[in-house]
Amino acid sequence: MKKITYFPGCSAHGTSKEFDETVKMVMKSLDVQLEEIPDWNCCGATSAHTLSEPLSYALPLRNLVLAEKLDNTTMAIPCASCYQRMKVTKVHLDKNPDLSKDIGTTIVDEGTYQGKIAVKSMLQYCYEDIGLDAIKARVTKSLAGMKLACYYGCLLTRPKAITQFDSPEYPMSMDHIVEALGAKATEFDYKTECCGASFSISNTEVVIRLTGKILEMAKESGAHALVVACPLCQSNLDMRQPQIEKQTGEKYNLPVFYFTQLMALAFGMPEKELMFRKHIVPVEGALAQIGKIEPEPEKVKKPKKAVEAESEAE
Amino acid sequence: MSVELFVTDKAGLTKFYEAIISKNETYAPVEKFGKYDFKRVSSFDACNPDAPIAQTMSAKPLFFPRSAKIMKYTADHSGTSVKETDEDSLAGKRVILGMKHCDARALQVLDKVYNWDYIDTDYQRRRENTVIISARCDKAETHCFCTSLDYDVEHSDAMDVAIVNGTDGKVFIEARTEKGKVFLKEMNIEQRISNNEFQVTDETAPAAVKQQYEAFAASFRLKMDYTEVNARLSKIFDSPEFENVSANCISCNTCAFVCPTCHCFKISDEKVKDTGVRYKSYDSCNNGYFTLMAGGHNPRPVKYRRWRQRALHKFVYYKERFGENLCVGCGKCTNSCPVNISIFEVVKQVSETVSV
Amino acid sequence: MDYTNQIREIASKLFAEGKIDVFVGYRMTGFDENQVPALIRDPNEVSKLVFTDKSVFNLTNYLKQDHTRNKRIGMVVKGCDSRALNLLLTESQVKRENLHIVGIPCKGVVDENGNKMQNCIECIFPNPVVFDEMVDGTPTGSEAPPYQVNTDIQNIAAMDLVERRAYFEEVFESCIRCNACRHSCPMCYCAKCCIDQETSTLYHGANTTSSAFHALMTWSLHLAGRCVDCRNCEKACPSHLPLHLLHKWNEQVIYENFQEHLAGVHEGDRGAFYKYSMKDPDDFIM
Amino acid sequence: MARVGVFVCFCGANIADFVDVPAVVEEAKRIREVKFAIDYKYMCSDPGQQQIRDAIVQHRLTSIVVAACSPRMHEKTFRKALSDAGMNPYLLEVANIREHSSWVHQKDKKAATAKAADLVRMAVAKSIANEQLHEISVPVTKRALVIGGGIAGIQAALDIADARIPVVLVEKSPSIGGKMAQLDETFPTLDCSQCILTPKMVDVASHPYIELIPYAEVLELDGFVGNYKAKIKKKASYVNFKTCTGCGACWQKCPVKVPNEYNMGIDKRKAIYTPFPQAVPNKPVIDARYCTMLTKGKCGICSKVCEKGSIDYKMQDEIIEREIGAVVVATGYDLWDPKPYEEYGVGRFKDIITSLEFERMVSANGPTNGVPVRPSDGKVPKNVVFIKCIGSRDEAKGIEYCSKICCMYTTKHTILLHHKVHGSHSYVFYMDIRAAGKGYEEFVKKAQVDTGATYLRGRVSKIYKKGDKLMVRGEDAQIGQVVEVEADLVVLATAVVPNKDNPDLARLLGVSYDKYGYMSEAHPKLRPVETAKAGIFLAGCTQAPKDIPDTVAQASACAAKVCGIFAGDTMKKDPMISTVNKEFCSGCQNCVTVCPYGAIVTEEVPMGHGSKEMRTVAKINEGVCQGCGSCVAVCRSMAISLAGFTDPQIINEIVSI
Amino acid sequence: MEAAVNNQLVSIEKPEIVAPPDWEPVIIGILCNWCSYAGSDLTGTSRIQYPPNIRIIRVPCSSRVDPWFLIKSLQTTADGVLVSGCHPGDCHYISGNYYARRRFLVTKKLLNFVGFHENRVQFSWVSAAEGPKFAKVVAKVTEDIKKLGPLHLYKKENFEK
Repeated sequence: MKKITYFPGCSAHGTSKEFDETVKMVMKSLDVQLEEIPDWNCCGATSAHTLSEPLSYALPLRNLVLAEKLDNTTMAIPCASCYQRMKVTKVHLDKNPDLSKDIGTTIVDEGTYQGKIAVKSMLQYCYEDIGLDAIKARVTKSLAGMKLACYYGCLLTRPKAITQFDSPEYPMSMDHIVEALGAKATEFDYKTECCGASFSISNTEVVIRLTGKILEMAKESGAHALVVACPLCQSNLDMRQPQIEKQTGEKYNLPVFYFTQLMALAFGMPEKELMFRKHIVPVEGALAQIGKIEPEPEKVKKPKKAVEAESEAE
Repeated sequence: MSVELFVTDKAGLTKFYEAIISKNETYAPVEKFGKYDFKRVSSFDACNPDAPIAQTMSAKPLFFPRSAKIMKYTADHSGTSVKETDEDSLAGKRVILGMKHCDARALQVLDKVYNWDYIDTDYQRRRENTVIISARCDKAETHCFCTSLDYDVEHSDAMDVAIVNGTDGKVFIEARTEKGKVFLKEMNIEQRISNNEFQVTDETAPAAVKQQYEAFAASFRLKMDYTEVNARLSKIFDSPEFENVSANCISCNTCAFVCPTCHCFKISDEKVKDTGVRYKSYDSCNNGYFTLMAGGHNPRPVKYRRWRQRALHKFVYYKERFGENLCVGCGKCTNSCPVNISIFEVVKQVSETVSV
Repeated sequence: MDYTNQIREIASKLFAEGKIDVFVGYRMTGFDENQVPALIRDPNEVSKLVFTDKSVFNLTNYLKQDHTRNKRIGMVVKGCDSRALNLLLTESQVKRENLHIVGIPCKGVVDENGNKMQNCIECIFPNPVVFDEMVDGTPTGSEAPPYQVNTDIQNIAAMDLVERRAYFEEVFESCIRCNACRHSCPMCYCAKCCIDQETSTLYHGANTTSSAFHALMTWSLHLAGRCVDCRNCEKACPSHLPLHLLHKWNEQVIYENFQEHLAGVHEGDRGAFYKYSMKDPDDFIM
Repeated sequence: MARVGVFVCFCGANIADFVDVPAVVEEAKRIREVKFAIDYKYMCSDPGQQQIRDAIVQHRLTSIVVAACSPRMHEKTFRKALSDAGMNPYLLEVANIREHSSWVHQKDKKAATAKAADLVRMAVAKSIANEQLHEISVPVTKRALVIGGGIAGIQAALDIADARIPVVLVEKSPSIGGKMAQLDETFPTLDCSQCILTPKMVDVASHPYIELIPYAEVLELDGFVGNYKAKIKKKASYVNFKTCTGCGACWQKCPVKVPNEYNMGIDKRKAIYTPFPQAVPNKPVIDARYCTMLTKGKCGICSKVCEKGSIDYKMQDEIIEREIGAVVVATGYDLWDPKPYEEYGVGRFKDIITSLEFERMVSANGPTNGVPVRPSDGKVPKNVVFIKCIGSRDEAKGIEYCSKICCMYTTKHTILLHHKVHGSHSYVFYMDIRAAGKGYEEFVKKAQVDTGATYLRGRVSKIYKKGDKLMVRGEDAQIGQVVEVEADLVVLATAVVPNKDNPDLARLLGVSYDKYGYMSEAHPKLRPVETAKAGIFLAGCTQAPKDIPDTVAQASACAAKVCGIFAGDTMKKDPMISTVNKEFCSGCQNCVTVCPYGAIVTEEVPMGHGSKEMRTVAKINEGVCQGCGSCVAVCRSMAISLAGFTDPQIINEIVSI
Repeated sequence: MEAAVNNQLVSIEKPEIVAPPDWEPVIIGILCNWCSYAGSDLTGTSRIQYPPNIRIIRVPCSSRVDPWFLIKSLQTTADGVLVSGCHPGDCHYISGNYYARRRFLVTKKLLNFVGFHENRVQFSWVSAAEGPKFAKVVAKVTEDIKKLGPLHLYKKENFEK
């Protein structure tokens, strides 16, 4: 059994409880033990780095120091914001080792930062460390029939220099994962567009406009549902959906799943444990698509006339 | 020559040495990398006056340093000026412990050349201010042949105080020169006698000492009549044998650098920026560019000629000029030679090619 | 290890066949148990030749001497000696056609106390790497042990900076600048050593510690990647200085960093400073 | 006894503001060998030089130290001053107290002054060991090598050949012509590119002084200016050019189709092909990667249809050597691959193309007969969005520099679109319009009016697909709003990058190149066509992005430089080269191994004076030696010294601080 | 190891050597003409400031640098030496810096072995375009050498203080 360090972050205990729960279920079934950092603290998102740079490093630094004490090589973080703060701090410290001393003085001394732990988002961990094959092997109930628009948001793959994972503009890791689960990922150009994020409360208007566009493009791509890996994305897309529908007059009816929920589903775990009841947009319509497979349009075979060397040419 | 002779034992001798070291600027053989060299010592534990000849460097550098500053100078925009060198660190009153007879004798040989046409005052001052206490040889080592050479080991006054190991753990201490007598007095010899550390000797003592010397003389493997050798060598300048005996030589200089009597030197300047120092440093006739002249002429371009120079200088030219061989039979060169060339054998081999 | 008879036979044969002008081997000193190099020119003197574990001196040193230059030479070489020979051949100091090399499958030679020499214990080339004939027909098939780090080096490297500095200060202070090390080294064959060139800025006439430092450092750098660890220098040093430390250290640095270079192992392979690789370490450079 | 003159320059305020110049002069006067020291406002000015000339004569000076700017700046100037005063110019040393002191220690005048004094002391010490050196004459081979047969190479070759100097023109592809042959029309005059280029191509082929070697690469270049030796690999074409008439039967019948590079892969060519109809030489070659006869041993049709029997499947690469005196490098450019622009969907959306693809489409002899079409469905586009600065001026994704030609060719493209597709409309997203050049601004202005193209100042942030249209979203910075344009086709003005083979070629030639891969000129302003390696010159985009007029101008400049080298039978060479002291040389030949130019050979000398025995020593070929000093440092005997940088000179510097 | 004892700078290799109160290290910089010297000129033209302890010597190529230049420098005037050349692959003389690199490594290690801090001799690759880098390198070397204290490397007579 593998063991990794787990940093749930604050939302996992509240708005994204279902993410937290399903992560734990999925990991257990994939033979990965999650070891939660004892006495972890706030990652600093989203206000620390706009107010005090040292503080924005100090908060994640304490978590990193505590995480390293657990002696695992990897830390996986479900929340995209938490992940971003940890990774920013880690990259920054690895580049300027002296800084950890300076910052260290501003926090309670928990030890020194070694820089030996890898910081990954849960998505990255599933994609890189567990791997598609292992996921595919675990699937007992294929999601075939479901068309899903994978939405990554702004923090999971950007900026590239920090995340060092997947394409910053057109990532495909989550798409590959849902396809491993049997579903079809739609061609979705808005997968990294801004959802309005933390303006959700301070300037709802912005969120409604941006999120509305995302929903519109997802619908256009033919998706039955959206898949996300970030609590804030989920809440913006799901919670605001009725409000947006009211404003635009369009009916999207796109439930917003955490990718781990779908994994758990495909792994054959009982639906009621997946906390679908927490969703604002009802999931039943989307889940009903499972099993409805459209026949593939038959390929028209060209008669072979000349020797084609095209494939070699590229 | 008056002689004062005392007797003591090992413990008494050690105490005596300790007293000398504590009261005087003392030099004695100090071990480093398995080889003994004469160094300034501050405690008896640090040195070994009885170090074997084969593993001991000559004390010659204490009188003729390997590199001596002879001049300092400054040459700047205002002109050139010569400055005194630093104070001679070897010029003070001092004592040398554990010098072997041969090594001490070598200084007497060197005195001749240093007091010849040019008087080397530095050398003289060093000689005058030095008390030499020699450690006695009990047995000849492999390459020793001092008894074959023209000096009386038993009665030599090359050392100021001689230490002779007698039988039954007895150690004889003999002042051989006036300087030695004064030194012993300075070292409170009277009090040592009253302390029973030293005893005044009876009339049997000189005989006991003589017996020791006889046993020593009998222990020599190498023996040769050097008066005869001198005569033979003087006729042998063109002998082809030199080429044979020198064949093995790799011209490494070691023999000259360790020799207690070699005294060839070269002058070199080291100047940086405006100031310079002139050094007088050892040179060696084995060296391919020994006495190489400024115009490029090398009087001894090949090895056998250099070897011939070495042998003849030691046993012919010096003898002719100063009446003594420039060799004391210490065997240091043979011991140090990387290809085990023995000067004794070489001279023997060459001289045997002619008759007297 | 006693190859006396075989060597005498080979030397006689070579003289009889007219293949050589001089045979370089070992003979007894005549006055003790040690041996000296023997340059035999007269076939009747072949019986003087011996070879035992006291045949220590690296004879290739004689190839730079006047009376062997441009002569046809038969020579006895051990493993380490043959590496020096290889390098001398590569650096055009001797013509291969003038040489008849008699190889010794060496089992190690001893010091004056009869103990096997340290470099022989660590030797990884007991068999000559270049030879015309072996005294025992063919080289012994025993695999050479792998390269290992010299224990003396490890001890010195483990010291801290101040200790090391103090240790080597004693080395440089004890040096009497007689240059025996250089003259006994087969790889030092320059027409006139740079340190003795009065016209050169390297010239240090004085026998001071600073000159000793300068000379020994320059010397060891000139031998870096060329030293074959025969220890002629150390045996020649009248001050018994641990000269092998400098060479072994350089050898180790070069071995570890420059594609396991060891001097003179292959014919035509020059010293480490006369070639390079793109893979050479670059991390020590800013 | 040396008599050194020291001349300290104020360099206006450049030195004097941060270094106490009179104090430096006083320091210099304290040096024993310094017999004359003075300061002056501008030493490099004529009155300044006159002071040096006068002092040399008046004070019988034996060497000169000028403390001023970097020797890389004015060493030559001052050497000339020495020469003029009848002194050997190599007795000069320059103490660099501007770049190395006054400019870098501006906050500490005391330290800067002390350092300047030290630098002067070092230069004085070095100059004392300076020797009189004399320029070396080397014979030259009067033949030039031009690498690359684009417009730059063609122009350079023609200009040199017209001066009756033989030229070897090596072109990598089967035909000369380069990128210019792919263009439809050229800005700002809208001349037909083919019409102005092809006559020149034909001239090259028929010029008596030009040896055209197409389908070939330079493998090695040994030697030095005036005396290079080039190894050229003639790639196997499998067609005997001597007998081939260029009838075209072979490629018409060839059954293997592969993407056509000339048309940017939009259509297909055959495995045996001439790159384009006007190719020079107009002889086909077989592309060995695709020819089934060569890969699988099956087919052989071309051989059957060739009446002359010119097809030779067994042909091998051939390596030829040419002795040459000078080289012009004209390797041209490549276009930057816009793949990193993932937010545009490059690679996912077929209807995003590059400018050169667009150029080929609108070209009359192009794959679509001069009409632009959408690659996805073959429809003619109405709304076309042109996005400039793709890769250019983009530190994050591309390169930092401006590619210089994109503004102009995009303007040209809007005109071409306007001409070819009625009712079409161009949208141009731009950062700036850089139209510096004769007639350029006018061209842009006129095009904007004539085509009615919409110019939007701002970057495109995203392209996404909506139906079969591409939605281009960008900022219109002038109205400060995000705009979205519905496009049928998007054309990316991708950046100009150096030929990808440039670094390899530069290493092979021994010239330096910058971080992008452009070869470096010797001086950005004053020696823009020379490289640091004598006798090698740069033309066109090998050095930096350029348009056609600039390229042609630089090519002609190269030709002038080459002709300059060949003006006499011999050439003067810097005397700062190595020499061997035979007395000390032990003949180990390690120097021979390390010399990068093969400038060291061996010779036999007597063992000693009058000796019959011989020994081998090293000998420097002074024509070949470039003076790097590698041999000096590896010479354990210290038998080699490098004039100008001898051991005494360097050690004097070290010990005089 | 801290070189300062009682606020006095001492030699890191030989703690009994104490620096005078106003001690400033002397650093010799040996730069190749084509890259590093040009780079140092660029530092000047760009007016980038760096510590004034370095004294620059121009050589055609880093391969001209014989290891004993370094030894000689340290034995006479310098407390530290910086040698700088073209980046690998960029040598004006094709391969000079590759040979130099080997010698530098061995020299550095050898000096360290006989008891001198490895920072006494340092090496850098500075191209003609890397003016800022040159300033950084000099600043670093100066700082390093200052930490090491004065050098006592068997100085020749005239340089013994």
